[in-house]
Amino acid sequence: MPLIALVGLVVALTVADPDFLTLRSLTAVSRTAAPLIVLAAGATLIVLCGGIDLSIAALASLSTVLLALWLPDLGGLATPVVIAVAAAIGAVQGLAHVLLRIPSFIVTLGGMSILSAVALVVSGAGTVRVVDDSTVKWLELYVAGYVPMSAAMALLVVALIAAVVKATPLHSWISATGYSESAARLAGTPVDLVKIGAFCVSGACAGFAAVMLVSRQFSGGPTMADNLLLPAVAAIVVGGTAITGGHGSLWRSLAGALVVTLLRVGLPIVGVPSAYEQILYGVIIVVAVALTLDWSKVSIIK
Amino acid sequence: MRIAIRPAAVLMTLSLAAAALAGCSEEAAGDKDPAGAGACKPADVKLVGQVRNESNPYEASWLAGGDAFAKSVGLTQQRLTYGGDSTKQQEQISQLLAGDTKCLVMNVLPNGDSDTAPIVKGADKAGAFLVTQWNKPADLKPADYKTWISHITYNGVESGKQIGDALAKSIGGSGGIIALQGVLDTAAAKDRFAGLQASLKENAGVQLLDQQTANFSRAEALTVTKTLLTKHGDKVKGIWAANDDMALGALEALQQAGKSGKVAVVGIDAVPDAVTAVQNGTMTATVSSDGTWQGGIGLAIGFCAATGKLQVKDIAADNRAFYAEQFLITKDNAAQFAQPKTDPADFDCANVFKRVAGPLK
Amino acid sequence: MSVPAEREPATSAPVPALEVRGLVKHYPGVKALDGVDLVVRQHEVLGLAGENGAGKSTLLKALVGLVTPDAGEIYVRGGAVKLRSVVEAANHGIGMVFQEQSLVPNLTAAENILLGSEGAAVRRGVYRWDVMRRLAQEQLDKIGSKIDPLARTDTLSFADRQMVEIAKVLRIEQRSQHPPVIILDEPTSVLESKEIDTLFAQIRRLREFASVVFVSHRLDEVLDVCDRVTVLRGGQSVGEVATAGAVPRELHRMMIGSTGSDDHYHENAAEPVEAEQPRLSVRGLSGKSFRDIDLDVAAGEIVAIVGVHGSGREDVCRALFGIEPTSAGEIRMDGKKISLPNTRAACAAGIGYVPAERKIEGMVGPMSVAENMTLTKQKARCAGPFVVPKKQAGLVDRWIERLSIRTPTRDTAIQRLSGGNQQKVVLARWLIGGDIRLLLLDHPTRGLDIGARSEVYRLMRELAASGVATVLLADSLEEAIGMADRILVMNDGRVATEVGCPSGGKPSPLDLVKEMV
Amino acid sequence: MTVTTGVAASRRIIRRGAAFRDAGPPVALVVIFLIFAALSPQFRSIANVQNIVDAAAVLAVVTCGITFVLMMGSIDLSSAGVMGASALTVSLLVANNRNDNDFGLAGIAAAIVLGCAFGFLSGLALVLLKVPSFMATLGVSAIGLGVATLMFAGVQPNISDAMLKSWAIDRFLGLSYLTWIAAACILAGWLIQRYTRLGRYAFAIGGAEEVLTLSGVRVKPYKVAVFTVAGAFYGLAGVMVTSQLGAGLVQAGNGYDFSAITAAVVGGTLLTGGRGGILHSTVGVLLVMVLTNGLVQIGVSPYWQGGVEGLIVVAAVAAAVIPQRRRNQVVK
Repeated sequence: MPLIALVGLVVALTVADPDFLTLRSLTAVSRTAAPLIVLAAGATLIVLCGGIDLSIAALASLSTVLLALWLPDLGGLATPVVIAVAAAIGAVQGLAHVLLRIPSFIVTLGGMSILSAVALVVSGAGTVRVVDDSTVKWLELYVAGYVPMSAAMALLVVALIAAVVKATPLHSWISATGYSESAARLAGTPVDLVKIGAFCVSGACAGFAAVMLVSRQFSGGPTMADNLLLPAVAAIVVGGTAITGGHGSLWRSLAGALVVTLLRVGLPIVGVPSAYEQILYGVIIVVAVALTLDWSKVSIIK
Repeated sequence: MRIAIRPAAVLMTLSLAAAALAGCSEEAAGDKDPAGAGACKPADVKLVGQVRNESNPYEASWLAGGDAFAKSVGLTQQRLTYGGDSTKQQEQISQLLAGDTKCLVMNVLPNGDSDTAPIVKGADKAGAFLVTQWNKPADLKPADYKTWISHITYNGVESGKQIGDALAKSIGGSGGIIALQGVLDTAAAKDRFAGLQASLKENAGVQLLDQQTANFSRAEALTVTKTLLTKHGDKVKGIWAANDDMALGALEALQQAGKSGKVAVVGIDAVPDAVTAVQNGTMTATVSSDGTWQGGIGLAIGFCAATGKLQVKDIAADNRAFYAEQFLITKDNAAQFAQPKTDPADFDCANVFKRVAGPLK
Repeated sequence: MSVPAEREPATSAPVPALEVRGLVKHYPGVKALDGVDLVVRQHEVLGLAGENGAGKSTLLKALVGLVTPDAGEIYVRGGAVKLRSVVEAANHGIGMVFQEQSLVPNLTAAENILLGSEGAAVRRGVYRWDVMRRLAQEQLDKIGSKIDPLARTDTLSFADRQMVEIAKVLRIEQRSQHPPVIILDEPTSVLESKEIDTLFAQIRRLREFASVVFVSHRLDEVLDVCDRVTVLRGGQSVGEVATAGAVPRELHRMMIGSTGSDDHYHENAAEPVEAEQPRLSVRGLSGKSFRDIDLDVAAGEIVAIVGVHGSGREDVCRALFGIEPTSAGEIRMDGKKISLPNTRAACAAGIGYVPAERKIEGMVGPMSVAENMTLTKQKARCAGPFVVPKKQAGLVDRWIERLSIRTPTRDTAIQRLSGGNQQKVVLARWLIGGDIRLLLLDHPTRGLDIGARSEVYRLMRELAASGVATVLLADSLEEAIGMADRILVMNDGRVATEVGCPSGGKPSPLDLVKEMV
Repeated sequence: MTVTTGVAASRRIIRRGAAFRDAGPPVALVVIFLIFAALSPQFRSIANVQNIVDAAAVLAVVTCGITFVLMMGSIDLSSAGVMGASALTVSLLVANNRNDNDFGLAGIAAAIVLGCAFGFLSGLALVLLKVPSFMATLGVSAIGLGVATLMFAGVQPNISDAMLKSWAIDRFLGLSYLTWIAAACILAGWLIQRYTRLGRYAFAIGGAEEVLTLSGVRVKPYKVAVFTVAGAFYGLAGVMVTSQLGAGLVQAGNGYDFSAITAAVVGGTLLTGGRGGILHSTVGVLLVMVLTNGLVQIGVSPYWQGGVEGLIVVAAVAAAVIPQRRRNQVVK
């Protein structure tokens, strides 16, 4: 279903502006969508577990700052180190959620403020420029001349996580946790570990999205990714993953992220005025969710 | 069927494909040759103005100025707004540059310093004519690029100092003031605050009691000012705000605290409401920055370059990155600025650099 | 009283309160109702018996408008009616107390009683709490309950909540001028025996001004409280029994279509236990609601713990699975001291737990039979860290066959199975690993019909025979006595006494009850 | 908690647990207030307490609205957009510098009605299209912002309506009119929650929606109604912001969506629904405002303020949760 929404949107944009459907233009969309895809992919795991992660965008912002700060000293090593640090921060939030028994909404809401503050302090409230971007530049390359490397990497991340989840007991564990945490726990499922793991992967994804952003912007900034939070959550839900947990998949979020990107970028480019752009965005996103949600799997809509 | 094969297959195909595709390139294939300077017919030029949003007076007047210029040359301006969202700005620019860029002219307000570099590099690669305003890192220079014609800004240090001095004068050279900072992560906010600090050095009697950010926002300024007024009470003689929106918020806070008229307020930008306030004496001073002109001039410079009336290589180095003229507006001269006047002649290709106040330092 | 000419009166008595003729309902692949007939006379308590899948719940749902039948007629006091919603059914005077309690936990008892039919208690959308309290009190008085109408429902005991349900369902009198028909679906399945007695007293009282349809899987109860019993089998009514003088076995035979074995609890399969060292040995275990619990269970032994509501037996059971925290005491498995900080540790020690709340805690409804079955013992379907679909399919199919679980496929969502089959999947979850040493069964037969119960009992015997130690929190004293080798009686958080319970030397329920209260 | 036995005792535990749960946030409020009061003499001044209460007015009204939605177990992110639209509406309908309108109270009423309409829209999307409220309200928020931008049309509407302006300036018993309006909203909200079918059903929907259906209650109209009522509160909040700022801003509602949810949750209203209420949320609002104000007063660097706030919010919730955490309790 999210695919139908995606195709429908492309067709509509093409009708509005025939120039929109060009190879270059679609390539640009996929490149643009890459950080959002990665961000949404990580957070999807948490949503599948029945939680939510509001800190991904702030964590990505912080990661851009850290990467920009560390690139001169660590060079190529900076990328994996930043991803690892982001994963660790995610895991700390997961631990707080699991051990202190605070709802994930609150933990990550607090995390969002704290990480933003840390980013501001670490960066001195300013942009950190990357002078030598040779070690992150590879993300700006094009595979086979057409596919942007960042889009290919985003696809790889989604495929990798989805494959690992599907091929291991993780799928059962995550779904069980999302559908019915108490039943999962009584079945001896490592619910706490699964949740912490989901937060950890979500953190790592935020870190990787940050690497993509830095390679695109040649700098890191304490608020750089902040505005990607709601689009990322929208991408997950538009993809048809139930926000109550259990039902959904990373592939759906991939399609959802593309839909959201088309809305964010496509509408103004085909010439929709700013005020109507927002109205259309609101209407389309609601309709897209209505189309993609599998009602048979979700009994009560809250 | 719940099979683990499918994603695995995708993964394998993907890695195989990656292996098969021997080389990676820096460019998407099917790239066109960059536009030669000035080969465009006026009717083929595509004018784009990009600002944060249409919902504040300053940027709305910017877009209106752009529309007016476009109309004067028989074109329309494509308005883009990114809602103060850096990533969205980049996304729009890269989408725009993925279209037809041959005669593209962009007049862009980068969200922050860091956003300028990717816009410039993208435009340079695609051969689109670009004028940026307000934000750019110091070491990124238009002179190093072919189609980045110019960067226009106002001298924030100077305006911060000018209003600081005006404030000091109006409170009689001594007393406590509070400062409302802008979005901490922008050059404008930092420069303007640096200007205040310079002013404080010269006016030893003036004491900075407190400084807080209100993120250039009228609503936040209202709350922060209320709190600071309570904290420092009658010690507060003046309020320095990094823009007029915050100054107007501070005015409301003063009114609500019953201190209307007892505390001097200064701001920057000369938005109409602030000019009116200066005119009727509730505000002490503001500094002009002319949104209507900025919206028009960026497109005008680009249009002249695209149509060949202006050769980029001929533009004086000082005009590739410059401070625009600005004026301190006080009660004495406020009437002059009450109706922003933009002279169509300013946009003639011969006059586009008329308002240069000096090269960027 | 006149009788409609086209209809033959079912008896010589007045028009029946409710009559069902030839009701048919198809679900994809299943014929849930295949021409059911049913007569509920005025002022009688009619029992409805039948195995799971006999069509009981579909019939009941049709009677309260939750299911629209494909064919057949429903007559209320002689007139044919179409019931399309709960409200319409209520307007005809038919109301139901649902199997899962249908109260809103965070509202007061009064609000729950009047929910959906507030009447004078709400004037133009505004609550009048005094009126509400009075109206609710009237309802509670009818059934002689002493509950405070303004108490929050989630602070009431289970039995009290059941009373609130009945008081609530009696509100339908307000909607119809005639005596109501009250349907009670498995009202006793989670009540303790004392509470059941109170409930039965209420049911007999109801008969004064209403007709009652009583559904229970406990045949002795059905015979105790009902005037007449209609037996369903395969979506059809297969017989009607007057309860006076009837015995459970007779009903049972009608339900399953042949004479059931006398050996309901498979006592023949019980083997004498001989072990030098107990499999599970608990000493001085204390927690929030229990103290100084000593408990030994040998391999192959079934030990039942009995006690009233609040005796702490559930918490002991949960403590042994690492759910409920303990403050003192030690637990040994096969002589080795273990600690149980969480359920993972318990699973690793070879302990399995079947919770009482199957639908909430026992299974993950939307997930497939296969996934539910392999949820705990992941190793059984994996090679290294990876799930091997073939291995899983083989394993799951083997256990589906072995426990004769009736499911369309192994990928069917477990929530679409009947209760008995769901419970078998939950049990299988602990067995597929082959490393189970101790099973904790918390009301394993709650809500199951005789056939399914019998299969669960047989399974328990088989497991015991294979050397699994079992702790059983039984649904009824009879079940405890029937199944256990030994019974621990708990009272007020402590072990009151321990009673041997060998095959052939069973204690009487009375002996146990004495110690329980 | 001590060892207890027996049925009656276990029932007492539940009640005591409930009481403890409800006591947490007020206790936290008092403790945080005392800490700041000890640290900063300005903080404990009467003027500052007035300031805190005045500053809480708008957030309190928004939180009133959102509380009803949260009680149902839904979520509402539409406040930002609805407030923007309502702010523009009211500023264009009362006396202002853009047109000759001077509808006074009628203009204010119109803005509130517009808020209702947006709430109604959210409710319809939830009920008819079955879109989860998170997304439905996010969409409606975008629509509201778009409508506001349309009305803005490039020129800031400044209000000159004396009555509306006086709301923010004139005081009664030391507090601004806006604060009294907020107090009235809290009272109204509490009455709705306690004494109307709408409020009680909203509570019940959060507790056990399916039971209401089984009892023959048609839930959907009530859901829509709850969102509509919430929309009315947002509409009023937009008017109040306009009164404070003296102008209609598209960004009038910026940040109120998450602040209001934070406040409600800190006050003890559960995101899963069925618990908490207006009074809980009011405590939460005060808690958030005391924090924001106190941090400025004790001179915490603006960089760190957000972080410290986040930390304290997490700590406050943790402190409220820890005493009753059970091993098998589900936390989402």
